[in-house]
Amino acid sequence: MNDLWTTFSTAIAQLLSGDPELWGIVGVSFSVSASALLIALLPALSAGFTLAYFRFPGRWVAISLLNSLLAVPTVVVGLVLYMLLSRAGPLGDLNLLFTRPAMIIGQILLCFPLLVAMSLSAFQAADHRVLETAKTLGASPLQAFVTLLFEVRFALLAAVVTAFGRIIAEVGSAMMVGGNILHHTRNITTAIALETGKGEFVQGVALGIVLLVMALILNVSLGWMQSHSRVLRHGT
Amino acid sequence: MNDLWTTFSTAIAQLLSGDPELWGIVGVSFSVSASALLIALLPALSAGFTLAYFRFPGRWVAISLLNSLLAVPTVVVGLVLYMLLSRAGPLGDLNLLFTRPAMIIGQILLCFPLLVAMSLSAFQAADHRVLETAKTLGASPLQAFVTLLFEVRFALLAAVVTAFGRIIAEVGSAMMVGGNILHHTRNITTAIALETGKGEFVQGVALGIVLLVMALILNVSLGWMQSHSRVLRHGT
Amino acid sequence: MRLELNNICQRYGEEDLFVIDQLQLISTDAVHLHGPNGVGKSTLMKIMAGLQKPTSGEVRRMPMAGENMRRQAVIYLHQNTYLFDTDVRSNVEYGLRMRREKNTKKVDKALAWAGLGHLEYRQAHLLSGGERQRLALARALVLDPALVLLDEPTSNLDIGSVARIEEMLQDLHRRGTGILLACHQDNALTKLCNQHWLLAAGKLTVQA
Amino acid sequence: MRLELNNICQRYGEEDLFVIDQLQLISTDAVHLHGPNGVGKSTLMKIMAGLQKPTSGEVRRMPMAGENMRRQAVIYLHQNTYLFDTDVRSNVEYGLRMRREKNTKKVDKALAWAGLGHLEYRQAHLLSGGERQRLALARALVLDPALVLLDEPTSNLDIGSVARIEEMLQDLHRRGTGILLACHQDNALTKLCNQHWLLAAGKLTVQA
Amino acid sequence: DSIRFATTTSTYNSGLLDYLLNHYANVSQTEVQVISVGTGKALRMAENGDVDLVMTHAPSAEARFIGQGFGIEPLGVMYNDFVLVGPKDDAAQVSLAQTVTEGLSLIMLSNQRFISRGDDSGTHKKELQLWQHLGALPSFAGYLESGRGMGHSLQMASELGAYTLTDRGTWLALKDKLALRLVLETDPRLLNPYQVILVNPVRHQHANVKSAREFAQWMVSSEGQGIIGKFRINGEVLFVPSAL
Ligand SMILES: Nc1ncnc2c1ncn2[C@@H]1O[C@H](COP(=O)(O)OP(=O)(O)OP(=O)(O)O)[C@@H](O)[C@H]1O
Ligand SMILES: Nc1ncnc2c1ncn2[C@@H]1O[C@H](COP(=O)(O)OP(=O)(O)OP(=O)(O)O)[C@@H](O)[C@H]1O
Ligand SMILES: [Mg+2]
Ligand SMILES: [Mg+2]
Repeated sequence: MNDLWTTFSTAIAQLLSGDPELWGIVGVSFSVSASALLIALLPALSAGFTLAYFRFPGRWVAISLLNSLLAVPTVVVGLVLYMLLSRAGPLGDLNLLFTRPAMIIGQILLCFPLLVAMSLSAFQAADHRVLETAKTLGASPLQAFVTLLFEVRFALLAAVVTAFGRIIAEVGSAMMVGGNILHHTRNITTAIALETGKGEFVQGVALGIVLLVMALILNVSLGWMQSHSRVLRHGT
Repeated sequence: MNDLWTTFSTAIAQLLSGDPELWGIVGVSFSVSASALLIALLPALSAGFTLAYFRFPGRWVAISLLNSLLAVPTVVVGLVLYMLLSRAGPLGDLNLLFTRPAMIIGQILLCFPLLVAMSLSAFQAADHRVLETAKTLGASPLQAFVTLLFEVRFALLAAVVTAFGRIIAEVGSAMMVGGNILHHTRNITTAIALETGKGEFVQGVALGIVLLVMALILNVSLGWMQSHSRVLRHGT
Repeated sequence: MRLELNNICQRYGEEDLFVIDQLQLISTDAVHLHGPNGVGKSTLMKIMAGLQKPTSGEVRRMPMAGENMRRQAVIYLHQNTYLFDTDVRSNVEYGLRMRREKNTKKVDKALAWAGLGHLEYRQAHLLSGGERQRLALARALVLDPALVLLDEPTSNLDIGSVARIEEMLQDLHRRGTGILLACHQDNALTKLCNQHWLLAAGKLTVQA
Repeated sequence: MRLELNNICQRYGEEDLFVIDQLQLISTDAVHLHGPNGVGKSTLMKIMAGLQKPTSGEVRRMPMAGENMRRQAVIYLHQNTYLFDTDVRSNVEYGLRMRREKNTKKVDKALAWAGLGHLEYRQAHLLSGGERQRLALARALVLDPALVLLDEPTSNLDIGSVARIEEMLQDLHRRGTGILLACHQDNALTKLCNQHWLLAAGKLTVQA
Repeated sequence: DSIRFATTTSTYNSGLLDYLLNHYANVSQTEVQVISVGTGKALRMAENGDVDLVMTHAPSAEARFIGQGFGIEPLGVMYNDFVLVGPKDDAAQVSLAQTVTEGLSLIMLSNQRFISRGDDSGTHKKELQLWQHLGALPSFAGYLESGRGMGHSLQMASELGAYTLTDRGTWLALKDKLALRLVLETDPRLLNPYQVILVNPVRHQHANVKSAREFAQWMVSSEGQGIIGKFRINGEVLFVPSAL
């Protein structure tokens, strides 16, 4: 593991010294995943809300399908998207293959079912009186929805963190529709795959730790915000 | 996509006709992931409970670290485990590399942080009076814990479904420590990776759909159980 | 504001909870609704407030001549109050914020009136039973509703608080808010009422 | 069973909520605890029941001569009841199940006594306010506790239910259960009490 | 201006392409975006028109690819060779064999472990072809299909003390990390030729054939060939230029 430590400290030193290549790779990872998450968030929350509060035929099938989609490997999502975006595919003219927007689309597809499933569970656990109270105090449907989001904000935060973890750590779709092109679509995970393929395991782990450290920084800031806005709930 | 449909129906037909190779691959996927989930579940729930209900120094760091672990690519977890299990590594004598137990260990490591994070969020959303009521009615600490698990069972079910999705769909660790050896450690995702590498994209998607269908069967049964034991909550 | 119920029937499973042919509540009413536990008082009030659809029948809201329609129409106060997960003050502000009204004075007044002025920045989930009850009342009444449906509003209140609330409701009522009060005890509040409705055995009887 | 409090102080932030030097409650007591909203009645009861640690001081439970120690020691009934997410019957059975006791007769009796016999298989979260309250009482009293601390147990009950509960508590008390009752109203239940404690301004006074 | 160049992991991972492209940047403005994947995937991407040219090492698959009209202007760029590697103790004594066929039969008869890539790659196809010379496809107990790339298959052979067939480039790049040694080489059957092929512009009008052709031509030019010949890892030659 001494090996690992050296490589890791080299990787971090490279980061700190502003090595443009490494920062570029880190930048691709974070910008792609953050974009995907931001785009998917609101539609996913609305879908979760709809599934939680409205009974309609097919609702139950939709929930089962949703949960099952979580079991679809990221590379399969990538493959399907590849087939769509390929020159030979129906959307080939958009010229999106092997670009970051294609990676973003892939990750949107990946985090959407997770966000829906987790927000659905958050909304289901919420007290039914939240919406009733909001409505009776004059909130519009949209305002009532926002109130509900606020009341279950900790569960939603957990959903966002999990979804972000899923997409920033995924490699299948990024590799398939991004292509791991240096300076363009190479992100941390495809770089790890590359290094690993070369037998450079230590390099791979070091890159993984770089990702972990970046995520840690993000989470510590989030956690700090949370712990400074939260007191434990009691019941009398 | 006609292509896809043919391959997919061939794949399903193979499954139904009891093709031993395909069933073997499906079997590896499900037995490995189910074992990992079962082994990880109770320790993870206990850890989630501890983080939710006890204040101790380092708690906040633990939660941040946990959330960050979700962002570690599965291949990195696989790499670290590989280095441990390798002949040259500290646990080389166990001779576990490229076996199913190694895959199970990898997937335990992968689903543990997710289960802890999601159960933590479920426990935090739970009413504080659950434990108080259980205790005052004479429940032992363990009984009170079980009561709490029951009260938040829907959120926990969501956690289990998500964790199962994460590990059944992951390829990085399975590939790394399992090795994708035909008849031994080849599971659905490593088989997909193989087919994809060959350029057999359609085959890859078809295998993905087989996984989706199996997951769907599982989820529909779960959903059926759930919908037959659940009435919507009202508040007066 | 006039609330009209026509041919309301509420049924759970096989059984009718209650059947009410005709009922109305107007802004000049102050009604005490009583009846044994589980007879459907809360259900009826939620139906009147539009929070729950009856199995059959219709609920209509009609303005009365010369009425100021900006007022929040009908507010239902849960028997078991839900407080938003913020502090006391922003709970009171909630309804005003929803209609984009900023009125510090109104909020201050409501807080003072509910005896919560010294707790305005306490997290709502820390409050005692009576404090919760008073906060919920303040949060509703600050909106100056046309009709207010109070479900056991005094269940956790000490005698002083009951008296204070009675005063406040009296004042609101004088200024044109209709009141429907479900309450098992007889106290200062119920004495304020000029009508008594009895819900029992699935039927509503309007008493003197 | 004898519950002893020594030098209890409860403080939130900078302020002392209450300071109580010495207090005891024994199985032959029936105490009415009263005091204004937010004075700390619920907090005190939770401390006595061992559900909350006071800022300082100690709570001791001591058996009395010849007492049957199998009985569940001290039960606190929340002011705002929490019901488990199952049906009515299994809520009542909960405590018995925890001590691995199967006693269908006891459960049936408790259900009948609480007037919930006809609702035994209804999901608890569907119950009305009064039904919830009665279920919580039945769930606690079926355990035959040495001491029971009731936090506003009658707040949602109709007069008939109050009378029924009074009877039941009287019976329990006669058979050796100590009672501490926090209640804002004076009713049949409070009349049953032979001691009155007033918690006000951070001090507890034992009245005649 | 940019072109997309799909190539096998063996050439990319060895570092040859980075080396080559560094030089190409001096003579051309064209940006070459490298997508390194398996041979099958590379040809598939070219077939779909998602790249502009490919470089692979699977003669029969390439012939089919061109025959079906997906690619044009194949050019032999270079070759290296395959070698048999195995555990340090060489339990099957393959190093005593004269030909690769003999070596493989020794492995089979002594029932040692042999890792097959099993992934339809150029290397895998070559391996199957070699077994074919022994009569039938191998079915002894030690024969394991890894279904993975060359690097991982070598790692696996090292971990399991198995033999495997590898291209020399990957072997040289990895051998320091492996508990393996070279047991058999220099059989004419072990040659491993690389070709570049342009995507057929008739099928894919958008393909940047002009720049792709320029790049391909440069690779087979004396300048490009010279650079390939100069590329070394730890002082050893990896690829032999074959166009001149
Ligand atoms: N979804 C449901 N299915 C079956 N029964 C229900 C359902 N919802 C409510 N009930 C029943 O309807 C009855 C009326 O409840 P409601 O809360 O309206 O009574 P209430 O008159 O307010 O009683 P209380 O005085 O105790 O508050 C209760 O017995 C309750 O259990
Ligand atoms: N963690 C906390 N921090 C600050 N204040 C708190 C905290 N927990 C409770 N309090 C306050 O302590 C006071 C006592 O609460 P408690 O519930 O014991 O009152 P109570 O006497 O039962 O009142 P009620 O008659 O209204 O039920 C309340 O004012 C409450 O807001
Ligand atoms: Mg009610
Ligand atoms: Mg209280």
